[in-house]
Amino acid sequence: MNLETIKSEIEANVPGCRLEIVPNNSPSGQHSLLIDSETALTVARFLRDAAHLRFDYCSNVTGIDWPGKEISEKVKIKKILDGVEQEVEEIQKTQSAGHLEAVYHLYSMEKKHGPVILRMRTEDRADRIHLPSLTPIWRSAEFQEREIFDLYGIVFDGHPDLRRILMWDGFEDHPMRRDYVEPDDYEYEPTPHDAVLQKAKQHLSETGGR
Amino acid sequence: MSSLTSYLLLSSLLFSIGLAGALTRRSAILVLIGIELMLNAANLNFIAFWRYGPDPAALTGTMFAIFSISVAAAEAAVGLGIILAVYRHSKTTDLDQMNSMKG
Amino acid sequence: MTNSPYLPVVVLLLAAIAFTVSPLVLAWLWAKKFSPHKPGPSKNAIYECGLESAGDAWVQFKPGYYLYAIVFLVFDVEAVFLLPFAVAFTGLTAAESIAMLVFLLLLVEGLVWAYQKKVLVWT
Amino acid sequence: MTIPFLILAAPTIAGIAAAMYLRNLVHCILALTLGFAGLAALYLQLDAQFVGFTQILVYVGAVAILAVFAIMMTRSAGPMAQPVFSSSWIKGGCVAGAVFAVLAWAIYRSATSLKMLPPQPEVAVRQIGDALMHRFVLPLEIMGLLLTAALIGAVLIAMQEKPEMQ
Amino acid sequence: MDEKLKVELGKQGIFTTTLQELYNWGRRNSLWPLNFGLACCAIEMIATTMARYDLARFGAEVFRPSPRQADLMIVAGTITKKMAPQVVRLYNQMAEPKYVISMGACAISGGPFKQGYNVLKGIDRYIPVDVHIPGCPPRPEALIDAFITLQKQIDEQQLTGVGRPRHLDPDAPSEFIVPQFGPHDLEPPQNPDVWRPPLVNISLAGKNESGND
Amino acid sequence: MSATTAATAHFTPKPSTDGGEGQLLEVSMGPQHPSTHGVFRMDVALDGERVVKLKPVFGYLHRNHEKIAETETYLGSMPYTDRLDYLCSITNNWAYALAVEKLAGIQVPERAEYLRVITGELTRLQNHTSVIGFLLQDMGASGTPLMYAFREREKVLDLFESLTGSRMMCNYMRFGGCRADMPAGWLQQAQKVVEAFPRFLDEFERLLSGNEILMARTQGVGVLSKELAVDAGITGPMLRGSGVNYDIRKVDKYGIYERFSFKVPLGEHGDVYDRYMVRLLEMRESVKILQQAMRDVPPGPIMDAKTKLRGFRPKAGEAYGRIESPKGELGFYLISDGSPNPYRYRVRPPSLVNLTVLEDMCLGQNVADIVVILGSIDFILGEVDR
Amino acid sequence: MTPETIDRIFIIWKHWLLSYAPAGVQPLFSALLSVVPVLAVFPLLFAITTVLERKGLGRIQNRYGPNRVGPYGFFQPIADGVKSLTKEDVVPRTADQAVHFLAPLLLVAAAFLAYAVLPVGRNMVVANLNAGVLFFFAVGSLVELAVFMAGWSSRNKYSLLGAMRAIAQMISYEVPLVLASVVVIMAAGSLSTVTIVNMQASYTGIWPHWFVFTPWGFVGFVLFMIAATAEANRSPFDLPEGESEIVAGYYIEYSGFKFALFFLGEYLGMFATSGMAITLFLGGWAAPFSFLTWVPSYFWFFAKLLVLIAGFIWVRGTLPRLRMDQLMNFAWKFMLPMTLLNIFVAGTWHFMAAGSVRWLVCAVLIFAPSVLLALGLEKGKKKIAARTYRFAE
Amino acid sequence: MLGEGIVKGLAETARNFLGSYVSKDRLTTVQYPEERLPQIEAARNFPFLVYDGEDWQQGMRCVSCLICEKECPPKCISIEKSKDKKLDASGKPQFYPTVFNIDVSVCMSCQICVEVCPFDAIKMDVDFELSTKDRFGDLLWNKERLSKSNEYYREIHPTEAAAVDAQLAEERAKLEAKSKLAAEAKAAAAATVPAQPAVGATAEK
Repeated sequence: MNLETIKSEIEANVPGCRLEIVPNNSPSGQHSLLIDSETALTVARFLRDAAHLRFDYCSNVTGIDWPGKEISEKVKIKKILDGVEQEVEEIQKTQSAGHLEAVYHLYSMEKKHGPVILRMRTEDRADRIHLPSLTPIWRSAEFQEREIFDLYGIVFDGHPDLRRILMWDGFEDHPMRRDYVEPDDYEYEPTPHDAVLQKAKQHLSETGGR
Repeated sequence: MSSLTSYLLLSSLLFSIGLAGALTRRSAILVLIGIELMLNAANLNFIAFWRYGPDPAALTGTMFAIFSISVAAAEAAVGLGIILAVYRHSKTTDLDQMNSMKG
Repeated sequence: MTNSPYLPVVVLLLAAIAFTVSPLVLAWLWAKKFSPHKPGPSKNAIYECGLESAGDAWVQFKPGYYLYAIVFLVFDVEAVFLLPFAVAFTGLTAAESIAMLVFLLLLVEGLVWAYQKKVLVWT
Repeated sequence: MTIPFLILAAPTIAGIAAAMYLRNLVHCILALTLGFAGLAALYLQLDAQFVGFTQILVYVGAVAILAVFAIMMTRSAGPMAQPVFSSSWIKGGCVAGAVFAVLAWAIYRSATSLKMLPPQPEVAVRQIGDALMHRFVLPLEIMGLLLTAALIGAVLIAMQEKPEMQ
Repeated sequence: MDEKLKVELGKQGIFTTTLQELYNWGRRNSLWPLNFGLACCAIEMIATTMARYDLARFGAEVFRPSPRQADLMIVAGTITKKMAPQVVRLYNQMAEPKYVISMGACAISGGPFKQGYNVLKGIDRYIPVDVHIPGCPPRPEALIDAFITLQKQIDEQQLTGVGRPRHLDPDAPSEFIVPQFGPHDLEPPQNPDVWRPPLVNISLAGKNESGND
Repeated sequence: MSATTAATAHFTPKPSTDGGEGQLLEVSMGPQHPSTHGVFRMDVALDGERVVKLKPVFGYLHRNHEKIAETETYLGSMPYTDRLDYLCSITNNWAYALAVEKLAGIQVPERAEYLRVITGELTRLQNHTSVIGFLLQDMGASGTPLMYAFREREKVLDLFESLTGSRMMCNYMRFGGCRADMPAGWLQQAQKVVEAFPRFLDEFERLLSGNEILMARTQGVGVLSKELAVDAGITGPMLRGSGVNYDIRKVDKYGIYERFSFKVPLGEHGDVYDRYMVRLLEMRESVKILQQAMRDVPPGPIMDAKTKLRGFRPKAGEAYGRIESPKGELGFYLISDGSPNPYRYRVRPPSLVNLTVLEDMCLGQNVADIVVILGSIDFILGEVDR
Repeated sequence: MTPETIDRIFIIWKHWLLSYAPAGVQPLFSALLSVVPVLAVFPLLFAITTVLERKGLGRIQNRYGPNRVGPYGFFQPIADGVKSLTKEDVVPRTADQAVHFLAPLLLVAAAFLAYAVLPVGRNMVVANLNAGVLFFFAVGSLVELAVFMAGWSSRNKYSLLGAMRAIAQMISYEVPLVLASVVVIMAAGSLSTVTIVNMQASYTGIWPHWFVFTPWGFVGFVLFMIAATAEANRSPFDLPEGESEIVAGYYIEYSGFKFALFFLGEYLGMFATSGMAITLFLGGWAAPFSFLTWVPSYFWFFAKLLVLIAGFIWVRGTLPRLRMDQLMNFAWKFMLPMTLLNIFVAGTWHFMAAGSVRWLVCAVLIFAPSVLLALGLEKGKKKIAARTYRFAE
Repeated sequence: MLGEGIVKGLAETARNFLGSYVSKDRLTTVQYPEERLPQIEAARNFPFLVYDGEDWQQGMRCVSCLICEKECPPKCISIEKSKDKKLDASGKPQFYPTVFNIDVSVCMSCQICVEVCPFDAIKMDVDFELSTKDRFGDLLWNKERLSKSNEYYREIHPTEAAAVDAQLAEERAKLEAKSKLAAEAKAAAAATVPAQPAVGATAEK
């Protein structure tokens, strides 16, 4: 089952969808399909229901945090230099907003093939972190999407029961995000080194040795 | 005071307590229990009269008491059943409230 | 009344109560002398699998339980009649026994009715 | 009045009075069982062994349980917020008091005419059984009918009208 | 029981001494654990009660599910912050005398998971622990060893006097703060009455020198 | 088609909660409860003894496995996988090793593959016996089946200990092979255990399978339909108990499973009894696989010589590797950014996904059935909450 | 000493002791002398049984069981007792304190009362009541109340569920329990336990005349024992304390010695019903063979009791627990009809001439419907049966 | 027939009950403090440091390379490297740990430190009777507590230890050969290497 053909089939059947193949350079060769959130449900339903695809089993659903980073790019800009328009290479630094990603691994129990990997991306990490829930298509995503909501903070629209699943209800952070800062519950460390040492030092400096 | 008299007095006391309960309690269940108590008072009378009566060997009092107990048990079953049925409609076992609901 | 056949029963009852109360008294004395009671808000709260108990346990139960109690009561009463009959049975004729059979069958009829109405279904 | 009588009568009356006047219905039932047990003991004292045990079996073992079930099923287990007695409790109390007065007066008046304790009768359960199967055979059958009717009736009333499901 | 203890007991009078011996003997031989497992160690705890190791030999197979009837809480596994209030509450609800065996690395210190944001770094932050048994998970024999250690501890306890155990002291607490769920962490993050982090001067040396030599 | 209609379509309709009669008794079963297998919790509402609401509550054993793994090296995460599903550490190792091997394109030597199959199937044996023991324990059989199950489990654990050094946390596999080769005499010992195993299964079946009480307690209880099972992503014996033929050992043919002849038992009714029986039958199949593997195990190295465990840095990319663990599909999803630590490390836990249908199976059942259904799901909290 | 003297030794002692009492208090003293052994022996038996049960279960489960406390672990119950006695008594704040306190007392007292009519040996009974069997059942019904009190007063959800289950279960099995014993009363013509045992204490050749050796007696015995198991809350009918669902059932909130009292009460109840089964069906204190009559009668009673207890332990070690609805179904749809039928069979037996025809007719009368009923129970709504499985590939 | 399965089950438990009196298979209990299971050779619990010879400080194999500290997944090892060098058992100057702590209350017995140690200096111990009341005092093991002799290692893991010894001997032989070569190459200065203590002798045991 070639991802290219699947992509073109989806494009033929789901009008208006924007798909993109995200290549995977590792030896596993598991490339994935980036879908847009507007047509995600339709695409997913097509993948599940199309008679020769029948991806009826959604195995793994997970979130990934891609924090914003400084991207340095060499850009060629036209500049008027010495009165002459020239192309000059300049290093331009931009702060990307970063995004959160939800990944779905699909298999077919009926046809016994797979996986097809779907990805959805939020637009940034703070405000527009909504994604459509695929739980209406695959029930197996129910708890896993809740977990992503809990740990990453992606809000899945259309999820039947979106609550925190692993942390308690009053918890406010999303601990699996890469910029999560743990609460300072200093533990006497008989063997402090590396990161633990840093933490202990920080605690001691903040609390004045307590 | 003879023994019989004391039993009769006890039974009349029981009867009155039962009656008072049946008349004054708000809870329908306890009203029913009050009635049961009155029946029990009667049973005590049966037994006492049988025991002190002229012919204890005839067993009439005992038999009466047994039948009476059985009837009372049946009555309790039906009575409590009725209370349950009423409760299902009016959601209360409070007689005052039942009355006020009736209008 | 000292020769009453119930005297041993009464003595047994009293002794049994004494038997049960005495260790409790002993335990109370022990607690008084050595190991003090230490009640506390969380210790003396209702146990519910480690969580704080929410809501009252004294709620209204299903009437379904009551139906069993009715059937039980009726058969309990039946036993009351059955026992004297059983005692007298050796002296009875077959015809007289039929009377009890009829009595039993009447109750069995009630039971069968209850089966058919599916009253005796525990949910 | 003998001492044993008083020993038995006191808890009986206490139990039954408590049953009528306690606030918590479950406590009422428990007090009631004490009263019933006391009554049973009184029966025993009156040489009615079978009736006494029957009293325990039926009243303590069955009726009290039935009442407890009824309480559990009508959510009146906890202590109630409303007053215990109905609005017409004064009337009821007066009536009960009057009844007791009349009865006591009547008993007291007629007391003298009664004999003292006759010799102890020989009541084996066997005699009860014989009586039941001979003299009282008709009441027995009627009893059977009554019990069956009570069973069916009580079940019908207590059973919720099941909507014909499925 | 060693000689010193015997002498000391002698001072308390023979009655108290025998009573104390009886008391300790009874408690020691009838330790009913709370039916309570948290994680991996719970499986080894179960294995300990099974045929091969048979904790029942010590009279301890009566795993009571209700804390009221249990004497011993075997904290077998990782205590997460989400679970900690429940553990403390269960401990509180146990009737005195009560003992705690902290089984395995996670229960002692958070173990391999101590870096986690949801893992409590040792149950002794909230409740007093009688025996620690390291291991990940400790073998069933190790748990039995911990059990015997606890029995020895109980044996040495005095009925009266200053050295008496906590549950016999009218002033010692019998229940401890149940932590609440906060927005970022448990509140309080530890119970200062039970446990304070020992202070180390790490800011200077960089590493702790509890060394050797 | 709107999302909401689809959503309601495949969620089972919930029974109304007002009940009409009787008040609901809101009980919290767990986190400390004799039969929630650890610190699982269910918020249950009971109408009499019938369950009208059941909400599973997770997270009481959320140990941040994934977060920790993102700070560990690839090798350092291996012992942590032991503690996921702590009944079957070896299959966890296997799944993780498989994922890393996919990520980095590592070949596994022949002998190591055989060792993996042998230890993996032994793990399946001990998991299934324990699970059935626990199920019976939940059913109230005063410990006897559990004791017998653990009696056998101990034999397998002895094998594990003499092979890997630890009873439970084996930490046995490495990407590129296995950590330790069989010590002398191990294979014979293992063969003895495996040969004796069917006798134990027979004993177990005599004790239980025909037992009327067990049948009455389990047949028709907790029925899981084929459609729902597939939809909810159920895997493992639970799925096959519902009659869906999906065994990753057959589908993916990972490792060397295609060399062995074994069958996949399938249930028909999808109830607790089917799940129980499927596990029993699966054990018999595992014994067959073991016998074949032990017969054929070749000599040779057990580690891929090219793989460097320390300082292992796979190329940037991602991989998802999955195996048929005793509980179902256990998958690891790894993203590498070229550093020594995985950028994203994700466990696809069969236990968590299998619990999706708990509510559907339990609603309307008796409260006593909940624990039986729960026991038949076979979940381990370490894996559910990670 | 002749065997007769050994058999009567307790009675001789009692009379000897009685002779020292002043005449006025002799009845009271006599009653005390017969009560004290009951209060001494049966709690002791309870202690022994707990050890035996734990050790027996251990053996069933391939292990030793308690074996360290005292010789062979036999001091285990003493340690448990000392522990319970010194354990703190926790009563929940919201519980109904008075009822919470009274429940275990009532339970144990009621359990003890039942021993009043059990003849543990020849002429060894506390009170030979005319309506002894009825007394036994009447007192037994008090237990239900005690259990309810315990469960309700704790105000715990699990305990309340347990209490409701316990009452439902006990009332459902009380009817079969009483009706199963009716057959014996029909044959013996008396409600007095002493008379019933005396009737069985004769022999044909070496074989005793126990009621269990008749079709109705055997069926009655089996039914009685099943009902007794349920009354005593023993596995597989231990739903009121069904650990796996409702944690510890109705005594969940009890600690310290009150909890121990519940255990005591339960075991005493088990002994009492077993003792009643022995009295009714197994010849009470009568020796199993005529040539063994020289063995003291009380020995036989306790020997039979221990055999029955061993049976309880064995069953507990084997069977899983039933579900509540199955339990109730079993009571009302199998036990009750069977006991009623058994009464009918016993009547038929009485009116038929002795001989093999009578055996055949009665056996058929009782066994055929039992099979039918069992089948009906098995089928029920859904078919319960062994299954075959298909395999893929 | 109803009850058939139950009877079968009862028979099974009865067989086990009776069997427990005759067969070890049906009475599997090992009465732990007195009886013990045979020590399994590969068993592991917590790490220890191997030293050669008699003196643990002198013979410590650890050269404080810090690899195990870095690789330890739960980060329970803490090492401080010495500033100076000390002669090791083979008389070679090496760095040594001034502090070597293992917090066994954190250790997960994963054996990775053993695997990554290039000097065979850290091995897994089998001792498990470590229960204690003192969390910090008894469960934080320092260098002294951790040091165990090579003899002990041979005792608990004979096969493994033999392999290690052989490998070490081979390495040493190579080294010796090399140094000999170097020494010879250095020509006639003729300072013979002092005889190696202990190790070689004990290896023959």
